[in-house]
Amino acid sequence: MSTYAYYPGCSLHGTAKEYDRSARLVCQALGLELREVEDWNCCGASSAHMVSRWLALSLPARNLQLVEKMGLETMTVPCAACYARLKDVSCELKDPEVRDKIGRVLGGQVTGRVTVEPLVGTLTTQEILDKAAGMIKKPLAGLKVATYYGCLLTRPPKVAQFDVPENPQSMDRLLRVLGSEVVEWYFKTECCGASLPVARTDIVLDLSRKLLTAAKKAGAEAIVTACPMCHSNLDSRQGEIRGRYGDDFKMPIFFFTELLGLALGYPARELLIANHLTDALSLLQGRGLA
Amino acid sequence: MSVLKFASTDQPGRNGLLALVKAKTGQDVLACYQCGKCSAGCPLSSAMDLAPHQVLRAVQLGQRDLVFQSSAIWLCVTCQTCYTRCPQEVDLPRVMDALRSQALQEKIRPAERTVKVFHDVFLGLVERFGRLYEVGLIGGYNLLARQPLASADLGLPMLTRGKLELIPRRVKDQEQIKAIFKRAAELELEEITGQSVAAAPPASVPS
Amino acid sequence: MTSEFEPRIVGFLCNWCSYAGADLAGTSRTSYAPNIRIIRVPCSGRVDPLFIAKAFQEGADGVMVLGCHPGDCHYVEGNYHARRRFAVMHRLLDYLGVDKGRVMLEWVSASEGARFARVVNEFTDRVRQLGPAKRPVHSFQVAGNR
Amino acid sequence: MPRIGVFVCHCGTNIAATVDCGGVAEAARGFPGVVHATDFTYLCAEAGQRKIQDAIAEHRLNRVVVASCSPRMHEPTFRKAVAQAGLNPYLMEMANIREHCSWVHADRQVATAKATEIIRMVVAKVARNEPLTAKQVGLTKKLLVIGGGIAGIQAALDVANAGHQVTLVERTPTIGGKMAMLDKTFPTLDCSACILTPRMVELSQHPNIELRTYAEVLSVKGFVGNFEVEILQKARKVNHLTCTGCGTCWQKCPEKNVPSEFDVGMGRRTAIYIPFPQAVPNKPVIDTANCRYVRHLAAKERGEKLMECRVCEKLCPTKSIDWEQKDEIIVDRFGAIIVANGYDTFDHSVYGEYGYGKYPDVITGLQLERLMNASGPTKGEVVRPSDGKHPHSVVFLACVGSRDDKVGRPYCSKICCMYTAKHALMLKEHDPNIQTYVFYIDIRAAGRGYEEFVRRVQEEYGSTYIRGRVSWIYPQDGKLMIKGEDTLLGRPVEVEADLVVLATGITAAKGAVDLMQTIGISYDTYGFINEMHPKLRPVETNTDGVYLAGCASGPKDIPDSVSQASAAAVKVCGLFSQDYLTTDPMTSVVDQMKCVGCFLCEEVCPFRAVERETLRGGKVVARINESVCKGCGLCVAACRGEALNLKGFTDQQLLAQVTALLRA
Repeated sequence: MSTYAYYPGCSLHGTAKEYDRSARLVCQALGLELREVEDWNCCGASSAHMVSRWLALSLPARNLQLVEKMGLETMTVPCAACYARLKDVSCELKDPEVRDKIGRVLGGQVTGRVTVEPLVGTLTTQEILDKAAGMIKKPLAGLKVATYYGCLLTRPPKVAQFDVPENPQSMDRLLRVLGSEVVEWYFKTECCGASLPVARTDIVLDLSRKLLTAAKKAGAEAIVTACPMCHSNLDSRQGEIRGRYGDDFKMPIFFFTELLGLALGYPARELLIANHLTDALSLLQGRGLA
Repeated sequence: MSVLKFASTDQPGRNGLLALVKAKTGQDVLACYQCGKCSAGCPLSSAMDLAPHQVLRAVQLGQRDLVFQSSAIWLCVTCQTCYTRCPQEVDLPRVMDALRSQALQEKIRPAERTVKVFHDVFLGLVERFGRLYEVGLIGGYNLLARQPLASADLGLPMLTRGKLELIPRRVKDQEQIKAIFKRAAELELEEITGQSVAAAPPASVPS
Repeated sequence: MTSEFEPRIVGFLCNWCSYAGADLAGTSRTSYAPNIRIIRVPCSGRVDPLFIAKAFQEGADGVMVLGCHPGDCHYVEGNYHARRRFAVMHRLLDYLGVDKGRVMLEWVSASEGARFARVVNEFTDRVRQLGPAKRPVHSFQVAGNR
Repeated sequence: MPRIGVFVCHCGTNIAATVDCGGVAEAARGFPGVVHATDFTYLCAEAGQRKIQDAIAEHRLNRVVVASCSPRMHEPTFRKAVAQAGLNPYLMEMANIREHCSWVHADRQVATAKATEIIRMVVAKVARNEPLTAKQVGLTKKLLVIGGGIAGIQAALDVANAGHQVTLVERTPTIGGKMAMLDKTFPTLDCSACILTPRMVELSQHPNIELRTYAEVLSVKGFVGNFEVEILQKARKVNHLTCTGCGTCWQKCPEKNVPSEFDVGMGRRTAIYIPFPQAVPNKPVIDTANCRYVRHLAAKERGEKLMECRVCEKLCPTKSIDWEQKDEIIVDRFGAIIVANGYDTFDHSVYGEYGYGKYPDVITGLQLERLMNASGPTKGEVVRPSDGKHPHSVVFLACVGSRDDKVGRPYCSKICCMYTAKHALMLKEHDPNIQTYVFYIDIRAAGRGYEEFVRRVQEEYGSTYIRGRVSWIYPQDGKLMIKGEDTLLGRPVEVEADLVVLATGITAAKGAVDLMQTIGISYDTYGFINEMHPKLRPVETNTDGVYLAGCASGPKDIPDSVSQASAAAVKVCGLFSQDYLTTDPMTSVVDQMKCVGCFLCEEVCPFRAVERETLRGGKVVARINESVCKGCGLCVAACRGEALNLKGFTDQQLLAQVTALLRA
């Protein structure tokens, strides 16, 4: 059994609880032990780097330090935004001068030897795909999905070092294994507006609407994400988009772990799929998946 | 529109802004030859007053006011599309970060006040609890942004679906978090005052 | 601290690639550490290990041998001979009590002015860190050295 | 006793700005053997040379040191100058205080001290110089041209017309190169084939030219005047002596689905084929990878069954199909080589944002040329590769694989601005209803009539030019969406396109680096040949007797390529106007008294210049064949008995430099 340090991040303890729940369940089922980083703190996400570079580096670095203390080598991160920050720091720590300065801010050294990977990477290795294929209880029955990776999983490629920057395939491969049909669309890494929804709702509605329109046009019945921010923007804003533009998408937005969980036989209720703001259960029920 | 005036003794772009950006980011903004690919791919450029390539151009010419008062530096969400595709490999998101933090240091009124308020509230909560507390974020934001009802229609369904935690979770080692904020701000200051930059006396990093 | 130690460095540069590379550094106005004194040789393969030994005996702090990249030798394979001879050279250096770090064999092509400057700077820094060289512990006679 | 004169050049301010030339000359007066030292503004000027000559007479100088620029620049100049004053030219040495000193050190004190030391070293060397005599060798007055594009064709014709023998080696089955693929040429809109094919025919019929298509250069040995070259003639499986080029075979060949290289994948060809109707030679080759009979034979060996075919063989009226024909290696001697190996276009599949090369309606400029060409795959009809429909909106992207450091191509490809303008114009002439958009960064139209042409495309042909690089292309509803930015307005732009044409940049030809290494000439990081001097010797390489033409040294348009070809041809003719070549006297010599006959020198010599000689008394010693020795000095460094030395770079000279530097 492989053991990973698990960094849920703030969203997975709040608006994206279903991501946390489903991630833990599927990892357990697939024989991956997740050990939550003890006393982890917010990575600073979309705000710290806006005001201070050293804060932006040090907040995530503290978490790497904690993992080093736990004696683990690899940390898996479900949230794409947290992944971007943590991975960025793990790259920056290679520079001894930066490492020293971060050590000063933290009040203790951090080596940066911990490998940071996104959960979607952890769960889409060939080994895991093969394993999952053998464990499927409920194939996704041709569910037509559009995979949406968002900005931060693959970008910038020099830092993220995950998948192909302009046309990533990891989730596509997983979902095909699970029996769904992955539609061809071209907005896999287009931005949804990220952290702007609170301050500039108008922009996020516009960007999210473009994504939803494109997915629908491509024939998708649902969008699959690996980022709580993307999920939140696409899932919770459909009402407002209807209010402003009149488009009623009714497009369910899933975390990839939820669909993986369903295929492995977990009931929708246990995966907290009912938490979504845009109804996802009806679609699943129609396919006998919930 | 004002005229950019260069006197015979001026060296456009050599008034410290380029050097400041270089010191804070390691990026050589002069590498940008204004092809505009960053702006072409930017999801936010249509909402910005200066397109991303224009921000770089203004830095090249040392136009501090133009840069620091722009909405662009606040609307950039660092989605990394520009940097990923830039032919000259200019790390524009990092430049944007540096410009924002400098604008704050110089106490320049942000062109996108609500964005700034959001980040203030966000970091205030993180400093206080060590983690983000979403109810606090929305509440605090609405109070400061004077938009008491913003996102209220989302609040209820979120609550009923258990998406919002009413009680903040705290990091145990509160002291370390507070110390990190303090020392990061000190280091930031140290770096800027280490630079001979003609700037207003730097204030502490707001939180 | 008194004034910093400035090493004396002898550079044997092959006429076709490295000497031309040094010329290109010049025409491109790429500045580099001034310590190197260049001796033009037709090919890095012309450099007799005894030249290097002689340089240390006379008080050099470092010796560079620069030639064409492997495969690019104007004389087909001269630089391969230089490379082979260089391996043997290390034994001679041990015998003489000269730190191996004081000798460098590198490839610089005619188009690599910037690389030439970089290589020279790196080597100069390296020798500066090593400090002044001691004279070789063994003395010897070199051909034609009257 | 050496009587050395030292002359320090100011080179205007190039040296004098950072080196105290007067002070250096003053210091030089104290160096051993120096009897005269002075400085002057420009030594290479006539007055400067005269100053040296006068001093030789006045001070009875028998050695001269010129402290100025690199010997690679002016060694011949000053050797000639001292020779005119009656001195052996090899008693002059240059001290490089410009490239190696004044230009790279800003501190006057440092540079002056360094210049002084450089001169001291060279003074010590020149004191040990011996008079040398240049040697003469014969030469083979035959030219090898590598590459059969327009540059190679022009060079071959020029030299052949001057009465010399020429062999042209071309890798593909026909000459014509990229120019043959073009529909029209800018800015005159000449039909490319109409101006090119007569030259191709002229070449193939020229009595002085031997044409070898479907052939490659395998190895090059020797040196200027006497190169020995191995050429691989690939098997065509067709006897070109008997074949009449009647066309029956390629019309009847049943394997019709091979992507055509000539049509850049836009069209198909057969397995036995000529690349295009006006190909030269107009005789086919069999592409063995796709020939059914060859595949049948291979399958049979594996014990599998595959249909036999042999249609071409059965139908050939002259029985020219020769299945037994094998690759062949030809060895020949040449006096000079012109490298005109051309270019390839940048492979745009590295651009994820443009679809990794997978969108069928995103094509390259060269592909569009084939679509527009009347003898092309669509008979000149411009249609979308995806559905064969006529496009209404066509978007051009400039600088794809040019001016892009990220993909390793920071340079400008020079021709794309012009060919894109040409395409926009021609499309409009094909179909006046077509809308064209050109996304560009800068317009580079420096050429006669070029700028006017680009203006015309915008003003008369209504092409919309948008200044900004495109960030993203994505398919939507059967069209392509182009996301760009009008950087002049500072506004994002989206254009809906039926067809997108990428102005892919110029890269070194495939295999260029291998070829350069085979020949032994230097190239840059992109695989383009380095000229001997970018301004003054632009068609010479750093290897004597090897010249270049066309895109081999970087992006060029047709007029530039042709000019270079003719320039290279003149250089070759100049070389061939001599009956003997004067070569450097810097060769090895053996002191046969010291030689013990171990022949380590023979082992290391790359040129087989070491010969064995039996002395009276039976002792076998080494002797250097001076006409073969190239003066590398490998043997000298290898000799254990100190029996060998290299004239001009003797052990004594080199060690004196070391001592002069370090004992001071």
